[in-house]
Amino acid sequence: MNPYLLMVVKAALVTGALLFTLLYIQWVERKIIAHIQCRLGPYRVGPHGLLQPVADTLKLLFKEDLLPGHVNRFLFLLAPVLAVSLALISISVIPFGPEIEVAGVRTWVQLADLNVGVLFVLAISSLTVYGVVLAGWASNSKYPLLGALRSAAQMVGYELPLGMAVAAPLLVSGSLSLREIVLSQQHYYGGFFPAWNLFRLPAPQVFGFLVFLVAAFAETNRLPFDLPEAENELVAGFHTEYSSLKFASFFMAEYANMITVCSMATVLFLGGWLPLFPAQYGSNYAPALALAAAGALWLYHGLPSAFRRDRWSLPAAGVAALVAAGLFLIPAVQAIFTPLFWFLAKTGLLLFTFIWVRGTLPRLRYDQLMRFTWTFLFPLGVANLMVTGLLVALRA
Amino acid sequence: MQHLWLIPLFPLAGFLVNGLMGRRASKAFVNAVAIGTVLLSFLWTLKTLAALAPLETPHLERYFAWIQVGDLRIGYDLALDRLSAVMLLVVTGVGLLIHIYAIGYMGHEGGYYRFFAYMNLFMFFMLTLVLAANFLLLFVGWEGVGLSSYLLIGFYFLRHSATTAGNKAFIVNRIGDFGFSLGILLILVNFGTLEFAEVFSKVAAMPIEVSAGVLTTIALLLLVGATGKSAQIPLYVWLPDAMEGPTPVSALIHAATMVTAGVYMVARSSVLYLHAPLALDCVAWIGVLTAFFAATIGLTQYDIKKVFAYSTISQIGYMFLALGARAFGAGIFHLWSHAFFKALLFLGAGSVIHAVGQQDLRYMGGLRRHAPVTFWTLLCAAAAIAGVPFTSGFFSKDEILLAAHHYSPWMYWVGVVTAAMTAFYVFRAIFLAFFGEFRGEGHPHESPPVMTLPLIALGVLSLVGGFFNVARWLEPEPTLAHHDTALVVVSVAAGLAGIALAGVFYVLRPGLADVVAERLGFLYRLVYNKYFVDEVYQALVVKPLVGGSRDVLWQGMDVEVIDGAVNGVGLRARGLGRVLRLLQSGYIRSYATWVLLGALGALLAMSWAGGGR
Amino acid sequence: MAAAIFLIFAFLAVVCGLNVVLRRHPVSSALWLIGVMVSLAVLYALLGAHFLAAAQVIVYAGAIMVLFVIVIMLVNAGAEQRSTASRMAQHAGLPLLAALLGALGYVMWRAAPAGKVAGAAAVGKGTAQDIGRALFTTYLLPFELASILVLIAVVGAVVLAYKEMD
Amino acid sequence: MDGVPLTWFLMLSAVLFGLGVAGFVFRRNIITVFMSIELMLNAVNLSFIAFACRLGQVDGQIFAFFVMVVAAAEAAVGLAIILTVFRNRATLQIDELDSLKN
Repeated sequence: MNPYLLMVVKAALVTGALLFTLLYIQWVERKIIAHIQCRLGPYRVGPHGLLQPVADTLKLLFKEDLLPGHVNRFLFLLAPVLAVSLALISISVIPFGPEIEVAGVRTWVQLADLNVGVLFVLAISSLTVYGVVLAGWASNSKYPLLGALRSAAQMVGYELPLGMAVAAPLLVSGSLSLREIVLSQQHYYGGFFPAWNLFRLPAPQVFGFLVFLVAAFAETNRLPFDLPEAENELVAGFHTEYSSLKFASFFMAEYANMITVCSMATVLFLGGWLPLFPAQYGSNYAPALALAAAGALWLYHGLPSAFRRDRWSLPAAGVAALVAAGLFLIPAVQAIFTPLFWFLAKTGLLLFTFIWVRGTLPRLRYDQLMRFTWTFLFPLGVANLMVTGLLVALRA
Repeated sequence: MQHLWLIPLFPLAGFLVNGLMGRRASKAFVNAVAIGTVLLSFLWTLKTLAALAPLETPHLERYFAWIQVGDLRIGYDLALDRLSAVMLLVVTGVGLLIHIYAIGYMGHEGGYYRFFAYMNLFMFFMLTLVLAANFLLLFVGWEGVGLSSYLLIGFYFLRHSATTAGNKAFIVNRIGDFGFSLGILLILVNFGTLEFAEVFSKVAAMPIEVSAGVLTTIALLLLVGATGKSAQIPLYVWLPDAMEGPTPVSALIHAATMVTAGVYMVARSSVLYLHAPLALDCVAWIGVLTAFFAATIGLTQYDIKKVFAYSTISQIGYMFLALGARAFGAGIFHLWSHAFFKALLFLGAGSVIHAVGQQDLRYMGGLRRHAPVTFWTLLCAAAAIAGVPFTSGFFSKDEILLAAHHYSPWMYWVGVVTAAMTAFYVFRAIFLAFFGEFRGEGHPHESPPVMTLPLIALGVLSLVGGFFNVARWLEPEPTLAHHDTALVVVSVAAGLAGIALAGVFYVLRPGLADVVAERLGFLYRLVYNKYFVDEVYQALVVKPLVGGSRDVLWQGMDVEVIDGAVNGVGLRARGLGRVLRLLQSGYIRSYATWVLLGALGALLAMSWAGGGR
Repeated sequence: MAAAIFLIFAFLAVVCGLNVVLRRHPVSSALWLIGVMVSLAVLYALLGAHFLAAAQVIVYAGAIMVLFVIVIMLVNAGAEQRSTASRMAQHAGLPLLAALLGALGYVMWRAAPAGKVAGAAAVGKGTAQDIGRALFTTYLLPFELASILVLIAVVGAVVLAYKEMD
Repeated sequence: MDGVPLTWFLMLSAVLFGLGVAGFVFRRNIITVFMSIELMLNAVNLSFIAFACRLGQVDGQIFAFFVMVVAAAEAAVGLAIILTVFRNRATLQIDELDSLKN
């Protein structure tokens, strides 16, 4: 098969999946937040509000595209493009799965494997600050400017602990290629305990993982670090002046960044697509089991549901889940999708954590935010890196 | 490898610690550092000597190249042979005792830490001097001890006389050092090396007709340095004034160790001197004259430290006499015993001064009862210097006088007369200080044990030090085969006569001395005023020099020519600057353009010179 | 392929560089400069220096230029005004620049007459391992000195900018 | 890389360097001038890396690395200086900062 064609197909698949996820993660977030706050969340558009993202997208598309008169037009337009494209680029080096064979074509479930993949992701993430900063500055208005300045300081400040946290598992794995990093975590201690970098000897990266996660919250401007768009003090921060599709772009960029950092965390600390326990304990059947359980649950809840609409939508979902579970029992499907399942499960868990934290924690004050990174997170990251380096050097 | 470098290093460390941190440290700390480092040096010396015994061949250790120019390599190399072993024992051993003594003597002085830092610095340089394996390193030590001597003479820097004395010592030494450095340069030019072993082997290999002129010049120039450092005629004038320093300094530097550096240097260069007989004759002449004249001056002085200072000059004259008489071993032997009894004399004098707060012998007296330990130990030292049989001074002086007689009989007789005078003035001082009635004010008291214990140790050494025959150790085959008993009896008798005369003048018939002095009249005044040498120097050397400097060098040369040239250059530079200032527009972009021009020039120069290929 | 990539990104770099110099507003200049840097990063990768390509983006574009942009925003720099205070630069600048470029071209033309292809031997030299090995063995001392330099720069920058917090 | 002559890289480097020089000499905003310096540094880095590639050595890349480090330090201090200047003089015009003349 023509390698370029293969690349195009893969790119299309990944982009499609990513866009779909971006569309629906907002729905998931709203639902989870709603349930944390004892609400129902979107419920009107489609079953369980499932069509809400589509409706939102349409709304944003058809709103009037305002271009305020006092802005720097070029930069004002450039900023959202920059933000969203940078957010999407990083995905290209993330390995979602191992080498698979589909219809006689062997390929990696990854768009591109750079031998400096980690550095590539870091480089791209270091550029994302421009989207925010330019947006704030080009708006030529005080709230966006303040938001942009805050954002720049915050992102620069948190990029350092992020870099430190990323460097430590690199030492443990001994490679800069994301694929190699995952492959290096392949074995199990005692035959069942995963040798993910989170647990891996000689230097378990527990602190590194925590530092990475906290810094990632800040890098993606998520609560409790969403100072740049703190609505009760800065209106909407750097994107106050933006509307319609340009506004949606920033929104999308934020979620894309979230997905990127969660994927990175999965690859760097949680063993990427590798299962939690080895195949001889039946890890290949875990997806089927999980889907079957979900299907059973939906059937159980859906059939006697109080809501009329649920009485058919939930069972339908349940049946679909059961069918998917059945598909997962086919060896060919299993071979391709089981790693993907594990990857998505881990990333999904992390994304859930992001949303969960947003629903739980209040926003920090700005000085607290800066002091936290410079006096606690960064030193912790450096200490973690040095201890890791020492332990790795001692073992070598 | 015996790590000889550790020996000088310890005092250097002590100097650094005390010098840098001593101001805030407690006295106990300063003591511990100062004494401890010297003690370590002493112990390391003993250990090294024990390891290298019997040290029949020199032991050389090379550390690193200090100067490397073309073929010339001057290393930081240390060497140890029997000669330097004797010096090492004297310097570290006597130095240690004097350091201990100084705890008590300096206990109430200001600048305590400074004193000990300087003392340690002196020890470092002295040990470098002694251990050096080449002339340049020796010169480093030589200059270094001069520096520390200057610092310590001027220790009481608030006293004008002390700073003047320090300057005098430094400047007079400079004259000697000038000659010394010329000598070293001549060695370098003629032999292409400064290493002792190489120089001496080349000297020995030199044919006599070539060597005579060159070697005599070198030896005489080195001798100039030696006379300066060892206070010999004509450069001895600084030593009496150097007594302005604290007494332990006088004992350590101006009696036991530093002033004998000249003797050590000549003995070290013995090969060179043996090939320059004329220079060696000069050494003998200088020695005998110095010994005699300094002894005569010592007869009349009333300041106890001055008496001993002239005695030191006189005794070093003896050593020079021995060197000149080709008896190098005897010279070093006398250096060895002299270190003990002269250090003891000074320390005892210090103890006396400590007791009465006074240096003038006329205001002492009767101290025998008040300070018995001081008295008895001083008596030991006096006996040793007077050559009372079987004390250390007896053996070494005996060796010297025998050698002198062999070399030139009249020098022997001068030596005997000097010995009599030596006995006289030392016992004069003893009798004036310890016998009769106390003539001063206040209540004299004995010194604390920390001072008396070193006195006792040195007293014992003064008595028995002569039984270790350094001369035989250094020169296993004696040059003098026969041992003339008659000569020994004569010299001992002269010494005892001097003691007896002193006893008659100052104990049995007090007042007789004044009568004699009056009778002698002019002669007495001449000697009492030290032959007016200082005044003569002042008139003949200092005045013309200062006047000439002021009128010719300062007003003429410096102000007119040099300042004129310098100011002229400055004026031209200002004029040029006034023009070039126009470049300094303050505009960064202009500067950038200039840089651009420069870069272009550099690029063109490079490509013109063939770069880029 | 390589030649095409080179031409594309060289063209981009020159265009961006021209804009850096020609744009009147500092922010625009800064953004175009980022363009230059990213193009150069691609060229570095083309030369096999992958690590430096990443470092170029992280350090230059991600750190240094962010600083520039922030400072431009802090001082709210507007478009620059023309001034002709420096006559030297005004009159001699352009000829000198032309001469410099000419000299550079001449030297290059003499040094590499024609057709010498940048060596293929280089591929694989430039991974993080290679750089790291060289940095921590041959260039250890400069590396440590550089770290001290950076520390000094941090302290210096804080001292210089501290007044703002009074 | 195969097919791309070293000279091309050097030409590009020279052109970018020239642009940097031009910016330095002709621009009036001190920040832009500063950025022009960065442009020159980048141009030189390109030469270094091209030579490193041509010679098959890693040393040139190390030089470029150090240039980056120095540039980072320089930017931090330089921008702090610019901020201070701006606070004191309220201008960024390079021609107005001429008190160091005569």
